Amino acid sequence: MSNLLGHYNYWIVIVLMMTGFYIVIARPNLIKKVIGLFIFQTSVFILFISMAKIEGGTAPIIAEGISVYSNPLPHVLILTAIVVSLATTALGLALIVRIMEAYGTTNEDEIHVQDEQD
Amino acid sequence: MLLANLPALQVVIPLVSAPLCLLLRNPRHAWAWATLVSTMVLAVAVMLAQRVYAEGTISYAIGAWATPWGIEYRIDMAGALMILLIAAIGAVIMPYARRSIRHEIARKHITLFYTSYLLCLTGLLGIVVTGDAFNLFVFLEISSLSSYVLISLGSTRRALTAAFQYLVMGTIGATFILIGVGLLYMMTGTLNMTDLAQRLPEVTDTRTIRVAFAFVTVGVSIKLALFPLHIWLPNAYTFAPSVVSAFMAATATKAGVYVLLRLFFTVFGSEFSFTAMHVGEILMLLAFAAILVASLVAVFENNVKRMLAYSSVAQIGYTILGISLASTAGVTAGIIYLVNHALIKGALFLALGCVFLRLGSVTLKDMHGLARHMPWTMAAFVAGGLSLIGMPLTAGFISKWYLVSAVLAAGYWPLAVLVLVSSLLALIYIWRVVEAAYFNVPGAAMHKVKEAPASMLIPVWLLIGVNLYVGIDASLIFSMAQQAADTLIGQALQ
Amino acid sequence: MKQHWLVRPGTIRLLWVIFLFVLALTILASLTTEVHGWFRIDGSFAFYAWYGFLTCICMVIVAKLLGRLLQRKENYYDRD
Amino acid sequence: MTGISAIPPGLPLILGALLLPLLGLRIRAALVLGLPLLTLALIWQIPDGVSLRFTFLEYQLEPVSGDRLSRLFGTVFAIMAFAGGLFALNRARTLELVAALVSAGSAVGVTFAGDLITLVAFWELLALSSALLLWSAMTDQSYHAGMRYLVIHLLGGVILMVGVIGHIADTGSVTFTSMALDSPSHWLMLAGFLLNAGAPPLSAWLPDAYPEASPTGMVFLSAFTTKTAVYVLLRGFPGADILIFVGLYMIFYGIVYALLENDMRRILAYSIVNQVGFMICGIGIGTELSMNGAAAHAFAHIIYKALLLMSAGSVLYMTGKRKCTELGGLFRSMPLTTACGIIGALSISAFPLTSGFISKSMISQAAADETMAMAWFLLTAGSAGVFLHAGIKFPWFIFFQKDSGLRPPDPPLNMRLAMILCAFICIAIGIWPAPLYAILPFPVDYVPYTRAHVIEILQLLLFSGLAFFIMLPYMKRTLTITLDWDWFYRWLGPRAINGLTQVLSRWHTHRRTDFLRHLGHLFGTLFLYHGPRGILARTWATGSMVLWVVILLGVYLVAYYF
Amino acid sequence: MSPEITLLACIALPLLAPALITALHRWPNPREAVTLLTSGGLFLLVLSLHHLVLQGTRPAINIAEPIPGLKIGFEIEPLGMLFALLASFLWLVTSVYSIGYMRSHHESRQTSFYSYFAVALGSVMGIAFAGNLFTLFIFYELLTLSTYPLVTHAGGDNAREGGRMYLGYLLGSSIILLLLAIVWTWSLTGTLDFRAGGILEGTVTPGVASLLLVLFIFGIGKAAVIPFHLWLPAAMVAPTPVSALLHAVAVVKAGVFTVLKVAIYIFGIDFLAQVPATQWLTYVAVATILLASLVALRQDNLKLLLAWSTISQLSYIVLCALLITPLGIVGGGLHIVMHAFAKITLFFCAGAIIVTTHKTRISEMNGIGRRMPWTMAAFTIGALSMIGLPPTAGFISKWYILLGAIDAQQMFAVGVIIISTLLNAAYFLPIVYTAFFRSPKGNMEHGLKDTHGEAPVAILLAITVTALGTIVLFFFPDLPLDLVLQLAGESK
Repeated sequence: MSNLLGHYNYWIVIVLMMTGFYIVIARPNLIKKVIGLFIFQTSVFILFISMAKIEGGTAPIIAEGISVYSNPLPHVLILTAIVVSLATTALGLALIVRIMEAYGTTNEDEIHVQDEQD
Repeated sequence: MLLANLPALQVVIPLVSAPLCLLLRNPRHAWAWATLVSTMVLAVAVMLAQRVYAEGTISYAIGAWATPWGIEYRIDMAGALMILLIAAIGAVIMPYARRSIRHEIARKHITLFYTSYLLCLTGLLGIVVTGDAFNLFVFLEISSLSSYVLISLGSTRRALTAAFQYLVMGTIGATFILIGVGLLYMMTGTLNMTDLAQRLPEVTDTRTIRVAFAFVTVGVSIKLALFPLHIWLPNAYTFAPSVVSAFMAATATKAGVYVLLRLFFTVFGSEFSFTAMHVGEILMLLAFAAILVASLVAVFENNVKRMLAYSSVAQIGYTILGISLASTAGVTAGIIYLVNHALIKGALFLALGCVFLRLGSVTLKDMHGLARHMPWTMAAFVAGGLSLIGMPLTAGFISKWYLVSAVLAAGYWPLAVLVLVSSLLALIYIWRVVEAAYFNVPGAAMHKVKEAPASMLIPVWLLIGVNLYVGIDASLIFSMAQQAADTLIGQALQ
Repeated sequence: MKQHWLVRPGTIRLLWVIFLFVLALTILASLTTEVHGWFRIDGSFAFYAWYGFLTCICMVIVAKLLGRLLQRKENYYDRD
Repeated sequence: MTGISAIPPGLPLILGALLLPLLGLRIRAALVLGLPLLTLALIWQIPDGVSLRFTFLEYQLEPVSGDRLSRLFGTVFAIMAFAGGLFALNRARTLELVAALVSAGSAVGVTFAGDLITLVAFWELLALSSALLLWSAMTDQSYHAGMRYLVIHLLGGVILMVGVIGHIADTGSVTFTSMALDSPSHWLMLAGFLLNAGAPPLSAWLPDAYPEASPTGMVFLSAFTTKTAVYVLLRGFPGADILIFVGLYMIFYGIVYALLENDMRRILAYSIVNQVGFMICGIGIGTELSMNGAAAHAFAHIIYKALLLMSAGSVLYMTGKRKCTELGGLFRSMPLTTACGIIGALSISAFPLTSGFISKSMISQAAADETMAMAWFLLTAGSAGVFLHAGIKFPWFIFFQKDSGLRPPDPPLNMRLAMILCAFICIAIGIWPAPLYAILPFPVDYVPYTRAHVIEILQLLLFSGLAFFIMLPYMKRTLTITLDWDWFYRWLGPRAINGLTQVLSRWHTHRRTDFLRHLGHLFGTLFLYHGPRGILARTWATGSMVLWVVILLGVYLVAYYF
Repeated sequence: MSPEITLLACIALPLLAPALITALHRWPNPREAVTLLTSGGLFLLVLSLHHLVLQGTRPAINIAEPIPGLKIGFEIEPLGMLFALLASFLWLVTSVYSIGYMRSHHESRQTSFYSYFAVALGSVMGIAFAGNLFTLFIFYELLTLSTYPLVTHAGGDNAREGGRMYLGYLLGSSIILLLLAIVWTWSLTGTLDFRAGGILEGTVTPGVASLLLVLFIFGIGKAAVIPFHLWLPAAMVAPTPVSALLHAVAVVKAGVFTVLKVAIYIFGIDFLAQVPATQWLTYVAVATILLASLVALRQDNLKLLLAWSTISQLSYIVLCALLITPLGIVGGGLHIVMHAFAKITLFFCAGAIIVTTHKTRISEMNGIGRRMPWTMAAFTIGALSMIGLPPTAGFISKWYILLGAIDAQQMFAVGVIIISTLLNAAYFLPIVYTAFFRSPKGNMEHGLKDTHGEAPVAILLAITVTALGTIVLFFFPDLPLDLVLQLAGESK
């Protein structure tokens, strides 16, 4: 039991990830899909950050009296990943704008219907 | 000095030139700039490949930070072959792009196109040269994001939805890889691939590593469009601008395969990947399905571009089939297949781009009697098609030959039959085009159609020429592929 | 139409008589030669006469019986 | 080795014949009569031994190789070609004459062939030209009969060829010499030879084919094929015991079937089988006397059978009728034909003073000398039977019997001349056998005309005659034919092949339809899933794609995690 | 010129000729002159090599090696020499014939016709002189592809249907089965060179060898062994010169030639004897001989009949290859030549009839021999040769086939050849009879009026040459015989 709860951070990650997936899979609205995707990515960030945390460690700033730091590398990486994720989201939304212009809807089902009629 | 920094230059040149390109508002200037850059990239790639061929694996520390703390660029034979391929395709399509892009993309977007193209090139080259797992993810995303843009520039609105779907899938795939890398880091504390390879064997029994492996496998499968995760590919290729289809087909999925080779062989080691995780069997099964299903779909397809897209899915299946054997012969065959298919599919998509330029359509019924009006284009298409089928004296034959003999050597003769049967399917779908273009009576609208401009034909025939050359003398590509395979499998043995 | 002399019944009767006479003559003639048979029975009296006569009768009968079995209408092979 | 003697004597006939269609009427006639005489001259200057040799394939061929036996047969073939030519002159189609002369040439070619390859070559040519001869009658019946004839003879030819090849493979020699029946290849050769001789079971080709030839054609046909076979048997298989039985079978087969027959020329065809039976029996006995007898009988038989067929041919030519039931009483208007027919009939029956008498008795004498009781008794009975079926039956039903009302005159001059020529030869040989005996293969010390022998033969024949007239009521002609072994290839064979091909084609059609239907189903199924709108090809919703990703990930995780 | 250069010239000449032919497409006479000169020149080139081969020289040259050990190279050995001589000579004759045929038939697209024809012949030369199985395979496929446009020359759905079948069968069988066999052989032995005595012995178990043999025999679809035979009747939609040269000589003979090469140089006769499948495949060949003849019996379309007869005759050669005796090889090699001359004559005649009378059915040909005596006389010679009667070439090859069968103690095969002889007679001779003996009156009833005469001179010339050739080869078979005997000597 402690094992299960001990890794509560994983559970958060998994829940977030599944939420994201669910939105991407189940919602026909493209914007919602992008949001779902974002949530999914965020779950990964949390995974990285949480695993960098060392109990009792502080921010990795060299200061006196402190010998335990959290691992700084994941933070760095995730900063990069967040940038990537933001870029993705931005691009996705930009595409949706174009799709809205071209199809007049952001509902994937309707888009599909229109495509079939072409 | 310059020579010593070649690995960095390989990536830095296109990376830096991309924003510069954005500053050039005039499409012609943007094109000239992109052409110049891609030529330089090719020059660098050739020099690098020569060095690797002569001296063996190159290791380069970015910013002189020593590994494993700094980011390492590491180019072995497989990498050299890949950068050569990517750079060459990138350079060859540039002369072609000018006319084709002017025809297919709105003028205001053209600069954007070349910028994205340079970024995409950066990403693909980066994927190959980097020796750092996280860096790999970054480059993967750079190439992916730019390719979403490239695809969305297609002339119909469906390009937008195709790009969007690709975006969703690509992001999930990349994120999976990221998760895998994160878990690996968690267990080993390093991101350098060589380092990872050395530390992993101690912890391979953990579930974390297994989970990491699962995520990585799925993520890579999405990127390289392995059945059944290939669904994004047909639309993306069909609705993208012709140049983009050619470029993507020749390089993007190939880079995906390269990532797979890198991770399975270099990082996890073939011992773990294939013996413990049985990924070989799974991949073989998926490859089998990919070859059969995609070939069949291609047979029924009436849109030639879509047909070629599905054919790409099948061809990826072949490549994976070779790799899944996890033997030197198999991996060699896989790599040769990868390179040759890049040459073939590049040429075919480019030829089809010529058709689209003149005809405005690439459906079979519009192509009736086309060969009389566009003889050189269609001849190139036929030559490429024969290569795709695997006719002797073409590159396609060489790759099929190695693949079949590798499969036979591994004792899977039913698979060899499958490869040959699907070659027959390839024959059928290529033949449908040939029959339409050569043996059908042209429609009335055909009169206005004339041959494509030389600037487009020359790149096409350049690729076809390489195809035929490889078909006659494959010793260079074979020795490179074999070295690459040896290095990949040899690393696992260390 | 006048009948040909050869087919007049009288002539035919005459021919029969002559024929039988000649038959008798050959039998008598065989008395004048010494019979030297190779196989005993062929040395018997007027062997050739009766042997020829009997075998011929046999052959006709055999043919007749065989004909019962094998004879078919003329167009047997040409039908259908 | 060189010079005239190296010319294959059959060659002028064959090549000359091919010229015929190109020539005018007079020259053609001269050629038809002249070529056989030229051949005769060539034959008589060929020395004993091989006079022409050359290499063909890997073998030494000896296409011209003479001895007494070949000269004897060559002579009679040449005479026959002349007489037949005379009979057919200006009456037969040019094609028929070409075919006739080619077949005569081939027959001569066979008789002088010193090696087996030449033999086979001329053998096949003989079969071909004979078929052509049949076809030149230009009737539907002759076409079908010709096809059957050809197929049977090609069968014989190829069996012979297999035998020859086997012989060459066994011995390495191509020379045609006498052989023992000690290997399968020799048996095959014997079979090939016997097929041409009209031996059982495939004897039916003869009465099936010959009577369908033109009136003139059958005269030629009767002479060459069977007698060539007799020649090769004489040379190749003298004294082979099995030939005695084969010969005896043929004798009685011929008699019985002839007795049942209605068609006049078919009667004569059966009697060919019967007569060849005597010869083959003689060959089987294998003594010098019996071989001489067989050879002499072949010589005599060719002439008198030609004579019989000429008379029958004349009747057919003048009346257009060929069935006993439709003929009769012709002696009134065709006296010469009747006389010649009777001379032929007497000859075939071996009446004293005719050619048959001096040849046939040699064979039964040989049987007696060898104390072959069964053979002797049967041969004697056969001799009686000959008179029964050919000697009396033929002239009786054609020329006498009832009056059919037909009053055709005697045939044209050339036909009459030909008949007279043959009749003359029959009688001449019968009266003066010495010249014939002189050219027989072995020295002859046989004296046919002893008082006892003459009386015995007269008894035998006359009492058979008595039997004929007594049994006449039982021999009423009917409009029938008699089944023979040919039933197998005329009735059963075609139906079997027809049935087979029909079954095959139906099976094939079924398979094809099945196949196409399955293919259609397969195609439909494939199209359903793979076609442009199929599940595997159409554009999926993003959600479904991602769902697949999740599913696949789940599968991997489950597989790897546990 | 050194022999090697001549060898290359033999292959290059016909492959390059289309350039000139296409360039001259506006001027028919010079265009046809190019075809004639090329074919004539090719024949002379090939002829100039044959003395060398008879002396035992084996000119050889390698031009490329795409994969280490996998060479594109040529080597002349007796069988290839024979095949090349045959094909080049008959090409010359067919060229004359084609000119007559195409012009009097007013065919369209004659330029492409002659071009593809030349390419096809170049492929045949490549097959004949191939120094290894790989090279042979390349030209084998090239031959298929280059003949497709010829098969579909007529255009229209019918031609397209036939062409699809042609292509489907030939490419399908060769890609799936033959290529598999070739790659397998390569992966077993590491070489594909033609070597006297074979390359497989000692490297495979009899079971695998059986499988390989089956793959080879069926994979070589051009040999038309049942069930891979249907392409041949389908290909009859082609113009007759194509049917004549390609489907009596070049394509089908390339198939059986390959079978012989595989039997002699890949398996080796001695090793073949140890392969269990040999016996089994013999039965397949025999079934092909008989069934195809039975089908031919029922044909009324003359060209189809000839096609089925070809299927039957091809299996003679396959049978020869499986007799596993040098004499069988001799028979097979000779039959390639002898059958070619006879069958091309027959096809020529069929084409002459089509051009002159527009008749394709035998039942419409009553009495045609009276109006076209020359043509039908040649047909008769061809027919006699098919049956194997002297004095025609068919007799010679039948002789050696039988010799081989007897030598191999295959009495079964002997029996089949006997039956097949009869069947050949049964379907060929009625045609001869119909042509010469049946009254043309029957045609009138069908509303057909016969006003035609003989075929055009060019056609007659070609027919005469091949018909005479059929007879001359009977009397002087030395050239082919010497070559095949040399071959048999080497394969012992």
